[in-house]
Amino acid sequence: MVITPVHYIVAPLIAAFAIPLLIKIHKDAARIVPGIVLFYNVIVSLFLMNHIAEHGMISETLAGWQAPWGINLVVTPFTGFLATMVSILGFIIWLYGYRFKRTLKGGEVKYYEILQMMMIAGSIGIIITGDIFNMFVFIEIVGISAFSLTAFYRSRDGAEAGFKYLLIGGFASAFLLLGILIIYTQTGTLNMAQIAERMPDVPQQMKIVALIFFLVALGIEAEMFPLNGWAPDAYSQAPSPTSATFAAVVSVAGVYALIRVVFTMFDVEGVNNYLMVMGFVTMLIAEIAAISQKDLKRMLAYSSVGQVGLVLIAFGIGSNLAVFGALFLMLNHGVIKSLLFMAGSYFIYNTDDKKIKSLNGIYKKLPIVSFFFALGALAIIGFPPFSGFWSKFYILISAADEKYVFLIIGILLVTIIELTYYLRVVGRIYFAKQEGEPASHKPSINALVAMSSLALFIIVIGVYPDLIMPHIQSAADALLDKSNYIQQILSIKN
Amino acid sequence: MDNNKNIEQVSKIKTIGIPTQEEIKQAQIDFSPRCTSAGRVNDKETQKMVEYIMNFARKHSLFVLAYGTGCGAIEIPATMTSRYDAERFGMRGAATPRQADVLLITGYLSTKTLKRVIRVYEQMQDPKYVIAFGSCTINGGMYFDSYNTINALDRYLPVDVYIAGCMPRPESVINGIVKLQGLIQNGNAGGGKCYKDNLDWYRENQQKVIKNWDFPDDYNW
Amino acid sequence: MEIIAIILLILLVGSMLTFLIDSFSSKLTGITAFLFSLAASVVFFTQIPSGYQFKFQLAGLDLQWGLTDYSYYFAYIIFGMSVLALLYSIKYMEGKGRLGYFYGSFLLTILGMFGVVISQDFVSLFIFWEIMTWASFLLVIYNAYYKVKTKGVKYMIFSAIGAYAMLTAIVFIRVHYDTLLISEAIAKGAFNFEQYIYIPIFLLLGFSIKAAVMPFHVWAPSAYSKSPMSFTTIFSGAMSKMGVFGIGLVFTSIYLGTNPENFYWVRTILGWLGGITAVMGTIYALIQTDAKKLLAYSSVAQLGYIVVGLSTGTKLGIMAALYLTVIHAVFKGALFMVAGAVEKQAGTTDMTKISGLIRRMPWTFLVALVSIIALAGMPPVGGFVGKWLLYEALITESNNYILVVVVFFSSTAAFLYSYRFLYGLFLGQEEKDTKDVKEAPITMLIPMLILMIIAIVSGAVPGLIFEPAAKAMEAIGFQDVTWQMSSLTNLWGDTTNLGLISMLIGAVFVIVFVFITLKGYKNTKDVGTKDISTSGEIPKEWENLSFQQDFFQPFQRAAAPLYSMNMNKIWKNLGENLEAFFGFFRKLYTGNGQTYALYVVIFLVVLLLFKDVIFS
Amino acid sequence: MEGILFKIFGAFITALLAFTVGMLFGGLRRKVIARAQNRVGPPVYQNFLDLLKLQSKTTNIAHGFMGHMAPVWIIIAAMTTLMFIPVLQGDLWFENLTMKGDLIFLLYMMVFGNLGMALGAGQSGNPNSVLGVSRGLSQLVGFEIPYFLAITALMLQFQTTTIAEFLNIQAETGVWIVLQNPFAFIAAVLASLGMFMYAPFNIVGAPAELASGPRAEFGGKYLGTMMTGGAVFAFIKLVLMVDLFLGGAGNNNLEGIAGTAVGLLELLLKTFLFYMIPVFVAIVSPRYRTEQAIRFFWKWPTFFGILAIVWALYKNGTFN
Amino acid sequence: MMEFQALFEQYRDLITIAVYGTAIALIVIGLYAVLMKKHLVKIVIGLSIMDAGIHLLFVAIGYISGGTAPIFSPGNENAGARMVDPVPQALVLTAIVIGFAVTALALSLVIRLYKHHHTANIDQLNSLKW
Repeated sequence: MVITPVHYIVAPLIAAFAIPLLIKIHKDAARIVPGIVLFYNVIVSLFLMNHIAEHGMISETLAGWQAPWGINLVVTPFTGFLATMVSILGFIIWLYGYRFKRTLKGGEVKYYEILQMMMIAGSIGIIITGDIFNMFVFIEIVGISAFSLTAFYRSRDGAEAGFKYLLIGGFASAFLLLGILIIYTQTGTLNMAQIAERMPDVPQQMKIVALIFFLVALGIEAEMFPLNGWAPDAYSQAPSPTSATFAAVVSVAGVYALIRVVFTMFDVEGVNNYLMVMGFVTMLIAEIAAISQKDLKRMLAYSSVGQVGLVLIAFGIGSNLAVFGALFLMLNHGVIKSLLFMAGSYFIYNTDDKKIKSLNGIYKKLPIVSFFFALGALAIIGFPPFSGFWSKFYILISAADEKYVFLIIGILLVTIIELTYYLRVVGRIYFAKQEGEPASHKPSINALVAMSSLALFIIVIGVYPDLIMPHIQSAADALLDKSNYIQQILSIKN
Repeated sequence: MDNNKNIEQVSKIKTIGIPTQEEIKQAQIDFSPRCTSAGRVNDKETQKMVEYIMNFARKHSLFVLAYGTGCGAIEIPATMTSRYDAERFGMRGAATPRQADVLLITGYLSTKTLKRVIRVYEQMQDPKYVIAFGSCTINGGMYFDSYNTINALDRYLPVDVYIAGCMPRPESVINGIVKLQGLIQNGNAGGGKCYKDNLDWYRENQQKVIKNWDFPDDYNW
Repeated sequence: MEIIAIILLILLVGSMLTFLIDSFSSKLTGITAFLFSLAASVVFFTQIPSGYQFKFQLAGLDLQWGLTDYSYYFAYIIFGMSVLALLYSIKYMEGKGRLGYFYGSFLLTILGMFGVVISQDFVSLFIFWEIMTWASFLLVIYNAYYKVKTKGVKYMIFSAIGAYAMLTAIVFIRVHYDTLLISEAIAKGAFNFEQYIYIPIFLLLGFSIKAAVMPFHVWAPSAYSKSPMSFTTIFSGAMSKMGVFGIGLVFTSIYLGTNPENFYWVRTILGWLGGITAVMGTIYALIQTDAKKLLAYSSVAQLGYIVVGLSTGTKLGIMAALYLTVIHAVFKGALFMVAGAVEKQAGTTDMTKISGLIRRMPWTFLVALVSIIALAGMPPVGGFVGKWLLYEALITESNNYILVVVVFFSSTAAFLYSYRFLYGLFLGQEEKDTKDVKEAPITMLIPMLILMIIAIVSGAVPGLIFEPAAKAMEAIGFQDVTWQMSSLTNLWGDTTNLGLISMLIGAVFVIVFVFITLKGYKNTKDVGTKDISTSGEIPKEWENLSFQQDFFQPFQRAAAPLYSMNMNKIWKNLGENLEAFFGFFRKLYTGNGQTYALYVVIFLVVLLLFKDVIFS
Repeated sequence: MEGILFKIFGAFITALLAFTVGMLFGGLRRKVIARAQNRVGPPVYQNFLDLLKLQSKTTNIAHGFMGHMAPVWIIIAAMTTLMFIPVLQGDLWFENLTMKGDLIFLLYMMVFGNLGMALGAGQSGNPNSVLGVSRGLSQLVGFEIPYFLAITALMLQFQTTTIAEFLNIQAETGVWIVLQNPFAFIAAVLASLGMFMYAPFNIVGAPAELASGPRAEFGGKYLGTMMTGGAVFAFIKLVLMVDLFLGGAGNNNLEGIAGTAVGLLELLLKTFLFYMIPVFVAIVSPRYRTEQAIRFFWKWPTFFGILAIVWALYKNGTFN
Repeated sequence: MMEFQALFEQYRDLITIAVYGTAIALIVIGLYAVLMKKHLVKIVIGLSIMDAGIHLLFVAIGYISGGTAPIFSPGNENAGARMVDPVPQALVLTAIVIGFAVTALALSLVIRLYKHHHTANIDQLNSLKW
């Protein structure tokens, strides 16, 4: 095995330290090197996916310590799938932002790039690590990058959003640490597989208290209501590629962490219902908050929160099909919301205003971007024949399998709310009376490539979902097959 | 106050009021009977059978359009209703000129009204007849010296039957209608034809008194 | 390659191509779209045998496409109307912007509609249904919607409610009956209103919304009237019929006679909803002053009749519904085209602004006249056949005696707006501004005239439509559907001989027309509309004495209680209250970081306090 | 071939009969009204004279094509309707196309003429005409409801929609439908008051207010033809009512001409008697406003119509 | 050293309680500061105090009475049984580093906020809401 999971983490770290040096050699190094690293991550992902398809899952231990004691990185079909998705989306977002960053005001490109790269690398770390404390570390890496990026514009609102994010993020880390503390005292280990193995022996009360700390801490990362106060502010104030990253990468990592803890480590009854209810509340509140937003990115942010709520609902249902739907939705949401943020950022760029009001008739200035936005809007609502439809469809079917009639109706009613505000925006873009001067900022070629690749994904998967479905299915299987996971990790000798 | 001036004024009024001999002569020329022979539709002698029947139907089915000017309008209800019952002659009220055969001018006509009357008459369809009520339509009657009332209807529209009186009672009206029926049967009630034939003359007279002339150019039916 | 896929591909390629061609030459777009739809129609009419189907797998689901006689019937309407509408569109849309967008969406809509009728499983049905919906949404908001917020989105929201109701039903069919094939679901009794009653109800809800049934009809008038007219012909003529298609499909199990008594209440409710829709549509149509809006409300009413026909569940009733489906597409298509022609030539369809176009656009008027006669359900034009079938179905075969009176009331009141339309646009005094209006161009006239001829012929020889309709009925479960080429027979054996009626009317027409024309021909004058007997007054050139405002005020006063029930207002209030309610919840996000932190802590405490309740 | 010739001849004869009777009844009405007002009144044949006069007008005005067509519509409607109504039951000449069309068709065909005339009135551009049309159509919605209810009740009670069948039923049972379903009769009579458009429902053509409404711009041959159509229509309405409720005519055992003659006499008697209902109502009535008229029709006649349906269902055995 | 050991043994329970109590008190104080204080700097301080409390708790849990430092040195290979659990200490070290970074970032943000708003009252920093 030439490429191991550790490359995911090592490459960005090396690059992060190397960039300040390389920048002396070439001034564009800060922009190019992260691209190379992210692309390397994509290669690693694809290689690893290929590898596990042949040889089964990989558990790589660091520093020579065996699995329960040392830190290990695990690539199962599930984590591999998410890591692949995150790395590919991260690369596309980098591609999109390649030229974008020239126009950053008040920030310095090299810091931006390093932070962005660290955020993506940290997310991948969250996904592939098999150690609970290591996960905490990666969460903090992502967190610190994210706080900084939120406040990157050094503007009035940016700093405010960053501070809020930081405040809530501080709580998250504190509670996560407390949770880890309790678990550690009870099981005496930090390896997730081993914790899971020893979990039956833990007293019920301690288990639940620990679980609650985890749920709150990771719920903050996963943008669960009422812990998501930071999310709309952070999404809307961060630079647009970062917003896309939040939606496509960070929230995926957050949800992953929550799911990994809930599904693998604990075996508490009722947590499924908890996820379902909180997911639904999250979705509902987020969507009804989104409907009257006046700020485009803030609207998209609430929409992201809503989608995460739907993901949580699906995980809460917990059946194989539901998990399948949830993973599919995470993928779709990552792709589509990235596309929406990318397109939206060009709108904002051209209007110098984040208000939805000022999008009137903008399609004449930016026909292609508008098209992408409309496509994204239709896809995220779940219109066939776009990819968003299939994930929603499978989630609904899985809910129906469990006879959750009202849940289905609730989801669909919330979708109608979602549809309303998205179509209002699309309507404005295409059909409102246009004001103002002609386009000043046409989308650059790399941005177009990034966006069209995402759009292509939406359409192709929408028309022919079989391309991706086997991978998601095996990912879902891997997630649900807990005993296999434990066994494999504890028995793998490196 | 100067007596002379007063007398002068009075005499001036007089000269306006009472027509001089010359004026009367001129009026007689204007009154020239345009429609006695030229207006004939068909003589009784030359009538064919079809025409006879048609005239019979026409005379017994007179749809009247009562142009209620002046005091004569009040006589029409009496004529039509139970006491005098003109319906037994086949008379019947018509609401619009399109359906009407007979135009009843029931009294004096101001120049403003004349315009409407002409319009209404022209919208009626041939054969059409005009019955003029009372002295006012013959010679102006008590309005003979009014500045805005026409004196002789005959100058502006072809009148088939005049009914004298001020106002004529329903008996006279019925008498006039019977007269008209006779004229129709004999083929002598040719007002419409006369009007068409002498349109220029009528137009000239009409345009003399009607100031804001805005009729369509052609007499198109 | 499968022939259905080829047709879909033609439409898809056409859609993209027109979209692209627009950037080179906007004039070619219309012709391209027309040619592509023609090609698809030709392939469809010549290549596809009835009963054709093919199966494939997608996303782990067994899908099946094909054509039964039933779907074939609707496909006729779709392709026939599409070709005519696109031909009409070439000139109608000339000079407007964004033609590529318009025609691209147009072809996509056709694709969606065709997809709906060929789908033999629920997933493809839903997919095509949604394609149809959003493609048509793009067209509804085409006409530079400055009020997207209220109008176009209203259509979309209602469509979405319908679509999601359908989706719910589909999901449950999958779960309870473990199938996604429509025929299998029917065979397993999924629509039986017995065990899982919400399945057929949700499906009916979905389809009824597309068919604009009360109380979900409020999207229809504005959507119909605000779209470009060439699209509205399809919208009201073919697309709203997809709802009818679906309702028929759901009712198949009734028609199969598995247990008709059980469905009595469903049919009664639906029938009454249809009847009330017809009444509401009609009474609102007759107070409109915009011709397009009038026609839009009229469409709502006509769809109400169709739903009534479907709900009877008897042979004549279904025949009535299917016949009305076609004939409504024909005459309403023609009428929308007329409205479009007037809009194009005279600039507006506001009846208070134009009048007396008959001398300017005689051919258009002729089409309008015949279509209006059909709309009013007068013999000898096709509309009468539909009305006859409907009444006879209700009286002789169904037990809805009061419903028939409701329907009759609606169709009698339809005379009012029928007249209003003709009078408002074509009759009355000539407006000074419309003196220079020209007759519509030939490519717009041809489709209109074709539709007019269909309307006339179908009045005399309705068997031409009965034949496929009877086949379609057999496909959804009726047996031994009888029909005659040119006469109508009800259950009690009473006949109405349409051929004879048409001949008689024709003969009398010729005789009286010749008589009245030749009699006194020389003395007959044709005069203008200013030459009227208005108490001796002469209307001025600038005066328009046409009576256009509050046209049916006496009726309005008499039927005031009916007008007080305004569904639109109810929905609007609901929407506004909901938004206000949402606004309240939105306030949870106070913007204060400390509050958010407090939320976190409170949430934690709550979880800890109720941990035994939540996590057992 | 011979059959067709007979049919054509029969149609001609029927039309002539309808025209004559209709015109005469019109004259009679005028006479009756005159007598009621203590007048002499016009002669009974007055309407013929009026018609002749109108047809002999030497100039005629049409306002465009629809104006020209308006009388044609009316005659079409009148003749077509007439052909499908059994004037004399089972008579060779007066039966016409009775079995080829049913009541629903007749209901629609009877409105056809009004709509055609309304179009002609519309094209004239006269506001009074259109105002009349507006009122007329509104009123139409009023009286059609009870009328349709009554007819529906009959259809339900006797399980047929053909008029000839109604005649047969009455002949077989020997009881007129007026006795078998009196409520339907009441509803139909009240509705027919509106159909005849005599007072109190004559606001449509109110002469002083609307200048005779829809007819305002018609004169000469057009008005004459319209009068003809109106006369035939009056006859049609009467015959329809007589056929439906009063047992029709021609149901005798006499053969040949004698049978026809007796039948015709019976028909004339019955229709005249029925005709007197609206006429007498008209004599003593003032005039309703349109909305009053509509509300009237939607109240009592509709109530009786619904009662008729309930009665029909009761008789029909639906409630058993 | 030995004296200290003995002293510790003597007041062992008391000290344990004191340590745990201190840790929890620190957490509560931190929470109070974060939730109730309006000044940004005080909030950041509160966050740090809370972190410190958690770290203290962590270390306290890892401590074994009479344990030695968790170092394997030559000649002391069997010390594993009497060693203090090394893992919490390692974790706390990491966490302290992270907390340091967060605090630094927070303070820089506070400075930025103060520049823009001319106030450090968190109640006035709510231009992003709803």
